Amino acid sequence: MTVEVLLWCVAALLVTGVAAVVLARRRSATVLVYGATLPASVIALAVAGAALLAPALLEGAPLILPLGLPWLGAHFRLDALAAFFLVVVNLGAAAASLYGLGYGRHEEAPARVLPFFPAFLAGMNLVVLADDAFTFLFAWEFMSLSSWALVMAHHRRAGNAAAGYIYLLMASFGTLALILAFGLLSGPVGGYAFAEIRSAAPSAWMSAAILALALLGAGSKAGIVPLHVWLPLAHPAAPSHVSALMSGVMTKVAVYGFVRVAFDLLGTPLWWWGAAVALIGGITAVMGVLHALMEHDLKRLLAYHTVENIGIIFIGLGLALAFEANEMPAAAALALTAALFHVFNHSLFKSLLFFGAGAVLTATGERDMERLGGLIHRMPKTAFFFLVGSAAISALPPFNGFVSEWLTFQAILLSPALPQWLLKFLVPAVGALLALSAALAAACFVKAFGVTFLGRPRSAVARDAVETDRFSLASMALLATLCLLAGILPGYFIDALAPVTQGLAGAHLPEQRQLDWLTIVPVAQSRSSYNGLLVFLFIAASAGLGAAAIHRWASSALRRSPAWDCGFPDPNPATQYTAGSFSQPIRRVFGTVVFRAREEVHMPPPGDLRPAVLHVRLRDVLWDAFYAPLAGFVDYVAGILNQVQFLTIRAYLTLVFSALVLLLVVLAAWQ
Amino acid sequence: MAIAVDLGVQFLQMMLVLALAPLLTGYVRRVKAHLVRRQGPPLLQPYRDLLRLLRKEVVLAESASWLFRVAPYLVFAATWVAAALVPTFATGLLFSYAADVIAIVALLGSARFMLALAGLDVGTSFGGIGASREMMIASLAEPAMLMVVFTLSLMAGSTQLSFIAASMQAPEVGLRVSLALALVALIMVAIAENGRIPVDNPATHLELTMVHEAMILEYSGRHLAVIELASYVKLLLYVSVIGCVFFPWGLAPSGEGAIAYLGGIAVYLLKLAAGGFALAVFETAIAKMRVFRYSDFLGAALMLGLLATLLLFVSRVT
Amino acid sequence: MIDAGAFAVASILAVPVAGAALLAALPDDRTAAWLNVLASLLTFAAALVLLVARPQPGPFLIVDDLNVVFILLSTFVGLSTSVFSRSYIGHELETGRLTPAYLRFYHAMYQMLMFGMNLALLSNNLGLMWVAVELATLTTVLMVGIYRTEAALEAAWKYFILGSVGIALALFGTILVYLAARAVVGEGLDAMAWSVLVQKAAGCDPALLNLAFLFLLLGYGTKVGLVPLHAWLPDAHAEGPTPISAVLSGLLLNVALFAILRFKSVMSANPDALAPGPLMVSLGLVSVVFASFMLYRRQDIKRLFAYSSIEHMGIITFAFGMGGPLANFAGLLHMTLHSLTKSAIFFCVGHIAQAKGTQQIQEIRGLTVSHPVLGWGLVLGVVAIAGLPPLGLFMTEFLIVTTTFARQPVLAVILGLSLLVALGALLLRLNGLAFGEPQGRSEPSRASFIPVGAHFAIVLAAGVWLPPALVAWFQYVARLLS
Amino acid sequence: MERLALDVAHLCAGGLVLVSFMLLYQDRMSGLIKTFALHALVVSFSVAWQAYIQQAPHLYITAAIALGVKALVIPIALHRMVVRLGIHRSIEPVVSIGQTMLGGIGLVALSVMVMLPVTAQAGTLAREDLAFALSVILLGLLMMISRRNAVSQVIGFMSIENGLILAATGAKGMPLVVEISVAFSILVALIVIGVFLFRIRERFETVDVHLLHEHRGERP
Repeated sequence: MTVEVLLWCVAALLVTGVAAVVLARRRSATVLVYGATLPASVIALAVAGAALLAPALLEGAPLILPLGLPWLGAHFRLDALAAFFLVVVNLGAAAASLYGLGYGRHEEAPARVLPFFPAFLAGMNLVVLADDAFTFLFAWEFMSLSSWALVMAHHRRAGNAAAGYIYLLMASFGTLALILAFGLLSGPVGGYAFAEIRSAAPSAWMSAAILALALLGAGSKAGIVPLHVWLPLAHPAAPSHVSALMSGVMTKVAVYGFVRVAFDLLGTPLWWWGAAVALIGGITAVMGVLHALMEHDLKRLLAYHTVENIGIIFIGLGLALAFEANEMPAAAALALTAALFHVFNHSLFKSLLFFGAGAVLTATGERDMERLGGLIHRMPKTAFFFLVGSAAISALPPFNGFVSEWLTFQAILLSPALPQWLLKFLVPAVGALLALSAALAAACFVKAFGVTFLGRPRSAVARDAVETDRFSLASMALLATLCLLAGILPGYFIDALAPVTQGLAGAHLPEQRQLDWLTIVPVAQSRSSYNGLLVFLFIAASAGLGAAAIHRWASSALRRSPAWDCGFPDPNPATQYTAGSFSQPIRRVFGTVVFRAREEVHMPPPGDLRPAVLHVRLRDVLWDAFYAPLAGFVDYVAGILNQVQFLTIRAYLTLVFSALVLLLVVLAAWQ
Repeated sequence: MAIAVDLGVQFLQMMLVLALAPLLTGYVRRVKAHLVRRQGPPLLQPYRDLLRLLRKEVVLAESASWLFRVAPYLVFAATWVAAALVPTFATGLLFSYAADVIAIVALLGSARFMLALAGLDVGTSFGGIGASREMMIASLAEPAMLMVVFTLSLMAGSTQLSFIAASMQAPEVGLRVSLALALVALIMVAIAENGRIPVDNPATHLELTMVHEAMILEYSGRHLAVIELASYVKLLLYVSVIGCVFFPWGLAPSGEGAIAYLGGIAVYLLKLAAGGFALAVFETAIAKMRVFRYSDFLGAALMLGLLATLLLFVSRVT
Repeated sequence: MIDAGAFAVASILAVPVAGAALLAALPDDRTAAWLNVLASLLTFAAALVLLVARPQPGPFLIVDDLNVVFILLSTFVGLSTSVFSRSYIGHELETGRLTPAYLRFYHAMYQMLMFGMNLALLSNNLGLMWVAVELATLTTVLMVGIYRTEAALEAAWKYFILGSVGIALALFGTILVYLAARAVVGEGLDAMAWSVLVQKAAGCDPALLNLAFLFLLLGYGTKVGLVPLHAWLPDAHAEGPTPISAVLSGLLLNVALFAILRFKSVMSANPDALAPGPLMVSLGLVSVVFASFMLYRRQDIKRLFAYSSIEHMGIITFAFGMGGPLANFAGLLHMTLHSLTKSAIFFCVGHIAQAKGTQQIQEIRGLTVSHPVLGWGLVLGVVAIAGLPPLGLFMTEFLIVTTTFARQPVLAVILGLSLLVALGALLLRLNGLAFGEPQGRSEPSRASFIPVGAHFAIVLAAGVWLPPALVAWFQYVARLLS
Repeated sequence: MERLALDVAHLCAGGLVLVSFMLLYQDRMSGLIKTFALHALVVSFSVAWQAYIQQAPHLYITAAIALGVKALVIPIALHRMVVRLGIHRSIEPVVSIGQTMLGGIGLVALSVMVMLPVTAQAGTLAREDLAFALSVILLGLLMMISRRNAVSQVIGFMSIENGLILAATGAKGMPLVVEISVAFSILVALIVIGVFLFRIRERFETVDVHLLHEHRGERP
């Protein structure tokens, strides 16, 4: 029943996409399309949410449609895991559709966006619903393809075509890896249904290979280092609400793929998988945030932060694998809850932030922070919501980002119970990486918010910006509220995750709902507890009371005057700190290693009127290490082989002749 | 009834923290002055400063936004709440379950976040310098702090300061290499976070060297007062954390009557005095370092913290 | 009351011949184009009859489960190509690339080509099949050279020489088969009839069969365009008229591959003959790897897709070489869908080349802006040929790679990676062709989009849903082959 | 009688291989053409002989075609063209004649080796004749790739065809032999016409195929 409803929603989305092809030229197309996707995703969200809260609605047996592989059919099934990710997907989808109602009006090429947006949503829903290998991969690649089309929407802008190219290539690489993984899982006879795959028990080395392939496949879509290169190119290239979906939701679908394979289909893991995954996660987190710190393009900065958060999620997943391998279900449940809760949270605040970036983009036409500033005066609401998002993604209490990272830390602190020494030593190190990335993220968002919204406008467009439309604001408000709610009432969300972890790890966190004062206690009261509500009320109360008291009894006089600035203020906005100068200390500390950062100052001689220039050169070490050689190799081989195009007929005949003789010799030898 | 008492004790602690914070700062200043053979300001000078600032009008830069005016109160609130959650004279207070030590670190992070934003808000170069350097310091100090937290909570099997303190009192803890390392790391972090010498000089107004001062350069009047108070509270917080974790004696368990609490307060005052004196001595003994040496200093703290965590396992098996 | 099946077979062969004769005589090119369409339509209709009624296999002609698929396919593509060629040829006349005389010749040859291919598919006799394939080759040679440009003549000559050598090798293979069969079947026609051979293969002399397979593989493999016998293919595609490129890629390659399949089934019916699998797998894999790298340096848009045809023929040969019901099924399906897709792509490319007045990739930019339908058609085609969903080739490539990986991991990885390399090249070119600022001269093209639309519709439908009847049929054939 | 018949057939086959070697050995165009005429002559004789011993009269047609077209018409035509083009001296081998001959011997050995496992049941004279036919084909290919000159390539191809006809007629009772041989002769004729075509169009001074490659697509 529930599955049918969800599939009807998907069908509605697909129909909308097809209709959009016809309608696209009309003025009203934008409203029609987003007006259609909004209810569809809201219904899907409602159904999935209901199924998550009331497990009675989940269905054990898959629904089989006579599509896809003929003798197999397309299997669809809704279990707790799928329900949770459907909530994530459709929440993002609903928000994006709401945002699109307003944002879409500024779209310069609606005909290239409207048809693919619903298709993209449908693809993501199908990936999560699929219950056999073929349908899964079909939907997976369909999702990539439709998002590629959206990335190519503004194909005339420099670099977007290249971004789309790298994106689709990496996506297909991921799909290939997954195809191979499922090839191993389903065996030569082709038992593609997930039920059959579960029943089959692959050997140790085989399952290790499968996990590696799944990590490659899902990881390349989720953007784990070093497979992340496409992400900061492709996500910003798309229209902002699509960027929000790609960053906030599609990467989560990739995480779903990994979870599905590693926890559900693959049976009991080996402990060192956990070590590997967690370590990769930690490295990904730090690399992502460091890249983000060096970025001055607002949307690319956000995209790099997606890489960071994916790293955090994979840390949780790795821990869960390690705990599960050592038969510690409770701990595994904790780690898994942390990871999944972070999935949810990140989908919230990343969408929120991209919406904010989109609003800035429409208001100013600028993505380069160095040309923004002072927007808090012109777009106060957007600024406020963006601030909430920044605080949430920087894992600051009382917002939701902190709760999931706190849970991750709690899971890390359970590591001493692990028997393997490697894990004992590795996990705290990973914890250090996590802490480092959290702190750097805070720095990064001080920069992002401060340079974009605070200070004085650095360009005319920033000075004349106007507040964005009400649909965009509504959708941002929705997400901001959710960020706060998930931060101060985490108990309810954690309880909602219980059936998921129960299904995957065989255990779930203790019931949080009826604990007094809505405290969350992952393991035991004596071990750790956190109460977002109280913290929030404390801060609100003490800040409010303090302010009230001071205004009441002390002075409340206020006078506006020019900034003091140690006595020599300069009206020129260029004297402010820029994004580059803000991140300079951190670049000095980390950049020399990670980016081979080189700074050179061209100081003109005294009396020369030319301004002094500071050049900063950063290099993407990973690109130089992995991708450039690969491209070089392909080009080299192509060059070598290409000579065959220019031989004489006689030479071609020689080829034929030698092939014949060779085969004859083989035959003679074989007999 | 019991709730009421607990509430009362909790409230008492919060007020105590608030009341003692300026005193501690004043005490440190005075000791420092004495150490360099100066008269030094009277002990209660910080209170006077605060009151004077509170009475003055606020001079607000034209380019300042609403955030600039809200930030001080939020910074103060976050810091105060964090401080209220640290066991000072008694463990297991009512709200100590609301947040563990990780949350406390994060709350300080929130305060820093707001402060750095405020530094950028007016759009002056000095505010930028302050914010950027502060975040750079924090980006190393916070992980170091968390490593220390790891060490302690792995040892105590809990991230609740009350429980950590309690388990530290247990006899089997004894002296540990990792504890020593953690203590050193924590002290280094505390120095950095409170902007003390050698990382930052609270007394300086030489623009290019200041960090914390640069961020709050544009503040005046009540805003400045609130921010100053917040920084006093922060210093007090770190001293109390060190006190209650590494010198956990004399902490009154919850629900022990007034006498025990009074005893706890007395011991707590002693700890503060000792900590303040040590800080003053340290600050007079050492010179401030260049800005770009910070990373080495804090990196060392981070490594110490990590080392402490890892050594923990070694010392466990031995 | 005559047997409907026999009548259908007769008309499948007779209509093209009659059409050729008529078209050779008919001076007016407009009506000629229509007549061409009509003849193809009749052939297709006759082929449809075979679905319901089949004649008894005779010594020369046969209709069995295997070739019905291909007959339907080739007559259908022949029909749509003739529709396309109507709108294509008109433009060629205007620009004066073709004179009416040559045009008459072109139409006659077109029908002769259809005749040759249908005969090859229908023939039950090795010798007859050989003659038919040779006929088809000769006609295509003449049509490749029809523009009389130096490049076209050179391509035709190359095709001619290499093709003839291939034919010679195939003939020798045919003779060997006869010799092998004669011992068991006895002299006469039966010894060359597929239907008999398959049953009696077990008794044949394995050594002779091996040798024969070797020669047939190389001989017909030249027509299939397997590396290293492929040299004629890219130039023939690039220099000839686009409808012929479409037919070449869509049909002639299939016909040659069909011949190899026929003989593979004979081979695998003999226990102690050498297994045909490894040979086909290695040839196919070499073709895939080679072609996917060759895609990178292409400057001529038609040559680009010609190389992609080599790649896909390699994939199909690989799949049949791997054998097994799944792989064979995938191979058959891939064959069908590839002909549809590739011919549709060539339809688009033909119109594009006419609209832009060039085949040079560098001179074509931003088609989705300047010619939305053609541009998006090309995008769809490349997406399909690259094996991305929701189009059908994704399913077949999925099946081939997964089934192979479970049996021969290394081969599957090589195959998958070279598919990726090919995808990279195709997308790289597509970026330039379809996106970015349009440039160069661009006149509105009076293209007929029916053929393109029809083909893509089928491929898309196949990607999502295959009719059970077709599936059962393919599965049955797949079991025949393994 | 039976014995003798086989021996004669065998002798023809062997002789054909010999003539193929002579073709390889030629270093002058005119000599080459003459030798090819001999090649065709031997083939037509062996076909006729097969027709006689198999009592297969239709084979006489094949023999006649071989004799008429390949032993007379084509050589004469080629000769005249060569003379007119004044290339009757040059043979333009790629590798030296000697090495070519060595390769040829290797090929003969190979074809014999390949044929060895064929059991005798395949037919009384199948094995040896097939070995010879195969060697003729391979030698023809070798000739095609070891000569630069179009005429000699054509001749190489035609010698391949002769080998095929030898094999086809050797296969007793093979149907469609005549049709096939006719079809093949058409092919050959077309090739020759093609060669003529290129000359008549006066695009190339000589019929050296090499020149064609100036016009290959995508010259970098």
